[in-house]
Amino acid sequence: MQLVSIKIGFVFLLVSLGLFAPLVLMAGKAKTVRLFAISLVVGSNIVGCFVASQCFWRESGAVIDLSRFTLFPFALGIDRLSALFLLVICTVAVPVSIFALSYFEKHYDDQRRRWVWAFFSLFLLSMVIVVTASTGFAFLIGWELMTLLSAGLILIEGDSAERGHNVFIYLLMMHAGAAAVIAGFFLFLPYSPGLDFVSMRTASGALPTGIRTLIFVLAFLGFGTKAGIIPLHIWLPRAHPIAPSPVSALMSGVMLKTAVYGFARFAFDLLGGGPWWCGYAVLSVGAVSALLGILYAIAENDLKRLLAYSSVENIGIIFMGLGTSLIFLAHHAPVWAGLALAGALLHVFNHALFKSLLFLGAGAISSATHTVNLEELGGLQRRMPFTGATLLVACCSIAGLPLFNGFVSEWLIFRSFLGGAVLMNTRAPIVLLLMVGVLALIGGLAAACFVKVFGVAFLGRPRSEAAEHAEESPFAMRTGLGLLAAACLWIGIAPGFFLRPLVSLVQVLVPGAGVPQETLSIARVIPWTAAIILGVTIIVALLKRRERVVRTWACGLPGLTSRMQYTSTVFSKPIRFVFSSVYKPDRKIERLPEDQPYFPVNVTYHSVRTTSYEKTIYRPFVEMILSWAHQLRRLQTGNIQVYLLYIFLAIVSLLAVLRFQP
Amino acid sequence: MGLVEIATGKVLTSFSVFLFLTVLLLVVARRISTCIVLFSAQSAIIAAEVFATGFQERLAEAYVVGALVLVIKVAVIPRAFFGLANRLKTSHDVKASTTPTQSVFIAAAMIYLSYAAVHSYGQSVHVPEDALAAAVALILTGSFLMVSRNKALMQMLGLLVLENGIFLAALTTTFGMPLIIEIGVFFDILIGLLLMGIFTFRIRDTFDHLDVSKLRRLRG
Amino acid sequence: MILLTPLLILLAGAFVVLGFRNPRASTRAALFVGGLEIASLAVVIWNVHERGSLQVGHYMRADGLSSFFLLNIAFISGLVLVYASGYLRHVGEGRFSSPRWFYALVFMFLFTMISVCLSANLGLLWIMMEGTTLASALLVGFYNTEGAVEAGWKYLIVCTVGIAFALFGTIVLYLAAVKAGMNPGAALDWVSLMNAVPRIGLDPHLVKLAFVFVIVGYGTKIGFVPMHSWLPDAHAEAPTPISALLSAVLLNCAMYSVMRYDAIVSHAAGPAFPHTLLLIFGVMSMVVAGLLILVQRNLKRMMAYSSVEHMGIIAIGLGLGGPLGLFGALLHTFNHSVAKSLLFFSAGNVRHNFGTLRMDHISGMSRTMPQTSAALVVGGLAIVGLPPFSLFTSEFAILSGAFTQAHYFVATVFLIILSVVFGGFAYHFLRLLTGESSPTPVSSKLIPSEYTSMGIAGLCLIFFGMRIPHAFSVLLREAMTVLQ
Amino acid sequence: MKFAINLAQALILILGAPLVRGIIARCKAFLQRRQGASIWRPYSDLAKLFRKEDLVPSTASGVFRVVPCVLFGTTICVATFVPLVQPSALLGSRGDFFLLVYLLALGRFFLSLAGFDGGSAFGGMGASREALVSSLAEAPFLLSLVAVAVLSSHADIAGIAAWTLGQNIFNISAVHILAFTSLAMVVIAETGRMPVDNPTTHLELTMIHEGMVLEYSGPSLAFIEWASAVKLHAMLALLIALFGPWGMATSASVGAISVALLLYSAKVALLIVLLAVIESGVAKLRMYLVPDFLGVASAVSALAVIFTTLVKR
Repeated sequence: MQLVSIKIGFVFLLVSLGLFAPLVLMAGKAKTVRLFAISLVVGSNIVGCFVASQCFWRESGAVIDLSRFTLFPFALGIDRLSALFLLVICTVAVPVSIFALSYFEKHYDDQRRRWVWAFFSLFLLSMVIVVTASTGFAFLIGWELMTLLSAGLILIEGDSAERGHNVFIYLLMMHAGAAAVIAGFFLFLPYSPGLDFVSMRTASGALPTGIRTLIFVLAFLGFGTKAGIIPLHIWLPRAHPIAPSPVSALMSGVMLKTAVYGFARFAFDLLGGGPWWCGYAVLSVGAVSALLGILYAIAENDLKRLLAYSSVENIGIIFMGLGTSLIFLAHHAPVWAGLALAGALLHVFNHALFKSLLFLGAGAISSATHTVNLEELGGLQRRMPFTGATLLVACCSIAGLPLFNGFVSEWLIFRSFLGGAVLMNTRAPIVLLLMVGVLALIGGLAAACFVKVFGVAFLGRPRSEAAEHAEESPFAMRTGLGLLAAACLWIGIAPGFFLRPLVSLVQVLVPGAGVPQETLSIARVIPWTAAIILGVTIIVALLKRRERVVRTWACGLPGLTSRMQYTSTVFSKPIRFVFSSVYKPDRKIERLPEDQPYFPVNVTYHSVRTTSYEKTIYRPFVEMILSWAHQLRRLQTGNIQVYLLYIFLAIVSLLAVLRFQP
Repeated sequence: MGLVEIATGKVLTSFSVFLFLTVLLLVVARRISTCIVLFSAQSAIIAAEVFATGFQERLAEAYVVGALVLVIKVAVIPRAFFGLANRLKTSHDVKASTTPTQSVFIAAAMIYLSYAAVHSYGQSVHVPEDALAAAVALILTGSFLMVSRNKALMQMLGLLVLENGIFLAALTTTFGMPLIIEIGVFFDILIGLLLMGIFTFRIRDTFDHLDVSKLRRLRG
Repeated sequence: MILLTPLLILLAGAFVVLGFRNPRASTRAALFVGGLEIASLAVVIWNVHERGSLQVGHYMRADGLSSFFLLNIAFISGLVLVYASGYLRHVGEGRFSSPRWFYALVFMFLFTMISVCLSANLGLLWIMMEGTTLASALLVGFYNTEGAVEAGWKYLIVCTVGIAFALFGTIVLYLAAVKAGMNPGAALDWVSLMNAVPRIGLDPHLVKLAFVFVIVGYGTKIGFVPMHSWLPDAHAEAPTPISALLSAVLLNCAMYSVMRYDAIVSHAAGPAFPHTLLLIFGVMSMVVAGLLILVQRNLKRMMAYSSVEHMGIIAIGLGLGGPLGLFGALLHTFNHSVAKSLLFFSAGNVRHNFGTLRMDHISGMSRTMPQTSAALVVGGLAIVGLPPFSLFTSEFAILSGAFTQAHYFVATVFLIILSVVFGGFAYHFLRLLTGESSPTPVSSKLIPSEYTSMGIAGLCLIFFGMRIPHAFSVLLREAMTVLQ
Repeated sequence: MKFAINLAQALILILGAPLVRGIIARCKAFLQRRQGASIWRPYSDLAKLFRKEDLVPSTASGVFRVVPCVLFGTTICVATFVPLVQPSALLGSRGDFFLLVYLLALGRFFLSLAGFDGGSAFGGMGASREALVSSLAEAPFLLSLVAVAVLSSHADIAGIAAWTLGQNIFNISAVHILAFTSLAMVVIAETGRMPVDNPTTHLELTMIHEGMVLEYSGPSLAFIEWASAVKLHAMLALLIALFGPWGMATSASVGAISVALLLYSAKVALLIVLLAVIESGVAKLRMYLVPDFLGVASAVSALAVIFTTLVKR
């Protein structure tokens, strides 16, 4: 009975996202029709939430097999892992679409709005397909569609030349990654009868080591490209900022997670752990991505680019967790492997929540002030208090502070690092224990980064006219933001509710992982901490009574202006100074007028990062390929006699081969 | 034994020598008209060979084929070529990109090559070796003419020589293919030449020269 | 007799169309003839499906494989005729270059191609292949511009020379057959060859020799690297409908003849040799064409090179053999022709509106010609093999074949080149679609003929990407049984 | 009983904090040949501030108002994690020291925001410097804790304290020394003492903590000051619990407790003197030398961790 209901709900989700909503949108021009379609999208996602939580909390999967209709086996199924990621998608999709309701109304004319909603719904569908696919064919279709539809959504926003170029880089990287993924799938073929996950899982035992390693590496590279690990991340800060905010929320919050899903599916479910060194590789790549990601993020002034880079950081943290889990797996310590995996997967969910919240917040800011450049914001907290409050929650969560969800997952990962101590007399403990320091550094930098974000954007004095006259965002937007913020707080304060099913998922993925006590201990202590802090805070707040509003103290001078505040650039200056080897900044200071340097009227300061992966890695590679192409081009001399010569040479050489062939 | 038998015998033993002669002359020839004459001579030799074979093997359709060769390749095509050359009013120089001496050496090399090639396959196919060699030599020469002569007309001629070679090969290895096919092939060649004629006019009209090595607008 | 009807209709049609001096009238006549044509082809296909194979005399024969290619011809020629009916509205009256001549030549062209698929005799096959060159040469040079004439001449000469080698190959095979003791009459009839091969062993050495000449000869027509030189010129300079016909039908017909020979040779001398050759040519074509796509400046030239690349893909499918490889190859011939004709149609509109095909002179199309850009996007996505379009499935099949047989090198090259090609197309198309719109086009709206043909092609692409209709897959199976 | 003691020691930690401050000030005064204020001075300061009214800058938003409360709350919560007279604490579980470190971070996060909310130049400056120091200080902080944790194979502060209690005071390993050094350096940075920050100056070139709280006054300022005092005290207590817990009460008997209490105050006094000496002895570092200071701390703590893995093997 329950199974049936789940199946029905799942079908409803697929059909309404894939068929009804787009058709209705394309069909009717009227506002009511559009609203109906949108409510269909929201409703189906709510249904999806129920389906996913059913399958996540109490193991009960649903399978939809369409192989009769398709050329190659195409089946969708929900097991616990899929359920988690389906939950991620639907949970984020609901508030995002509610937010988008008023965002798209505001930003697009009628026709474009219809298109954007249609693509939006299809984009959601493609992601659902990816995480529920149970055959390679289905997975790859969803995978490619996901890329294409997101690119389409970016291009609906506008079609300037440099936007086109960014989309090009996005698509190219994605396609290269997809090629790696495809190879990863197909390498199973000689050993498994088909590309459905069941037979792949059974075949994985028979794989020779070389192939096994190859598959693992390909999966890591392919999914890593999608996830945006450094140095495969170059598309990410280009593509995410230029998408419309709800879409970038989905891309950063959810789409990246599908890559994590793919990697988890391959590394843990299908392969059941890779060679001994793979864990270290994943861990170190993750650490590098996280550290560099957050450092680049701090240096950014464009809010959405900053958020994109912080996505790189969080993906790095997730991969650190996965890598740790793989290390423990390789050393046969399943309990700790389970803990690390739980941390990584929980961080997937948390990052989905607060990153989409942040991007939606950026959207709210941009629709209130028409800019996301931190240098032009400020003082928004008094003008849009609710948005500010939700964003404050998001900033605390992403900085990994206690009482917010980010902390719980980072704590689990910390804890699993500490667990490395059980692997004495291997090479693991030093690496893992020192990783505690690395993760701590990352956490500290993240905190600094988001102090900057919230402090500069929302506090102090407005730095521009637009920020001066900003107004609180409309109801729909506030609803979306509020829901996400509530979710962040909930997991942050009462993680136990979510941790239990997660633990049982981990037990599926990592055979022999008992219930790690740590997960329960954190679940026990966090609520108490919360109680104490909130209690004290409230008491104190009640104690403080009288207050008088005065001008900010200006050293006795006549009044401060917004120009005198610390800007985003200056805030990050000390950190940029300390880590200047990462940025290799190219600083420029111009004093105007030129002739009297000691009494400048106007001083401008530029500092640009000169380290660029495009220049150092990608450009030379592309140049090489293009130069080959040009060489070949020269062979196509317009001279017909040369062409004839080619034919004769082909004949002669083949004859020679034939003659001297054994 | 009658005179005819002797003649056929002579033809069958000696025609390949004549063919090699034509080949050598073709590659050194400076004027298009010479080449045309040589071509028709070559075709005549082949026709004779066809008749001889037909007589020897008592093949009725061989005579038909021979007649076709005689009519089309010895008479019609050369005449058409002369007509074309006059209508186009181009210089009679073949515009060779190799000097006569080089050409002779290359041709000699190719004759040797053809013998080598035939020798390798010859024993598997039980046919008069020099005949097959001559055929291959014709193919190679045709290719050489097409590659090294810049005049459109010469390319057509080279194509014909090449085709002659293929025809000869077919003839010597298997006594010609089924008649219909042979006829179809001839038909194709005629149409092809016709079209090439049309194109030479178009080239002349659009570029006012016939030097195909200068047709290099489309490249890359 | 059923077999002859399409041919007769075409011959008659050619002369009838020549009769109409008035462009509009000739167009209508042409459409009518085309309709009849397609109908008769459908009858043929149906009968083949019913009886397994049809034979007329010694020289005409149709079986599963030919009917599969006939279907291809029928579909594409229909699209092309519809598109051309609108496309030729600006062509004036000139010697050999007027609508009526256009249609007459197109019909002759179709005549030759159909008879390629219908001929039971390898000699006749050769004659008809040469005929395709002759019939299409004037069409390639249709515009009579410098480029057209040059392209036409190169097309004519290069293809004739190549085909000549194919003739030599045919003769060698004939020789081998005769030597093995078949009677000369049947020695070129490839059905009797196929049947005879197991009984009388052909000399494998000669057979291989024959295959070398044949694959180079017909490979010239297919556009295998390095014999592909004529292809970009011809495709770029010919009128758009002809480019579509060339790349969507002609190449397939040439591929068809190679398939026939491949089957025979595999029977006679084992599949190893011909399949290796096919793989080599396939990989070479893919690599060279894939790289050249990156540096093209002319839209249609780029598409021509992509045709070369796709022929390479099909060749790889054939070379891999096996159910998956063959299936993928055959399916890919069809999918590729649909996608490529759609692309060429949109290229034709681009040329109409901007008067040029230089991609660096065009930008911001998405705003000025939305429908055409939509078609370009669909065709482009399809041609680079992305879902949900049909080429994804066929390439998926070929790749699975490659991996199942553990041809890792081929598979790797395949994947890499697909990425390179994707990069090329994405780069060029995004440059075309985005950015400042270039000077206002003549007419941005599509006329009915255009959007019918393009719409049908696009829908077909998507539909075949979703699922393959039963009838079609039946035909496919029959074609495969012929080859195995 | 146990619970009561835990509660008691938390209260001691909180209420005794200003006294610690007073004593430090007094010692410094002594070392600088000044006759300083009474050691009870901080209490009277707090009382005075509580009686005043809050002055809130015009640009300030709600954040500015809630920050003192949150800061105080988190600091109190931190205090409940630290064992004082017996090896157990009010709150605490496996891996609680991660929680402790991040609770401090939480308070700091809000304080930095408050610095921005004033809308003056100083607040931002303080926040930015605080961001630098804290982000660099977290790594050595956790690493040194991890070192002792691994050494004692306990993952909670109380457990570590209990284990250390069981060891002989004379065979403490090199790990202890390294970890202690780095943790002490971190404590100095965390609590904004010399040579990282000068708590007594308001010179804009040097101030970090004071820059952020510049706009505060009245009760808010009182809570902030108190919170920072508690933080300092908790840090000292943490040092003691981890590295010198000997003398803690293992049984809940009155005698043991009182002994433990005395010993504890002695240890605190020792640390205070040490701190005072350092503060009067060294000059404040230049802003951009602070990273090096913390770099040294990180290196030392990393060494400690590496040694641990060797020792345990």
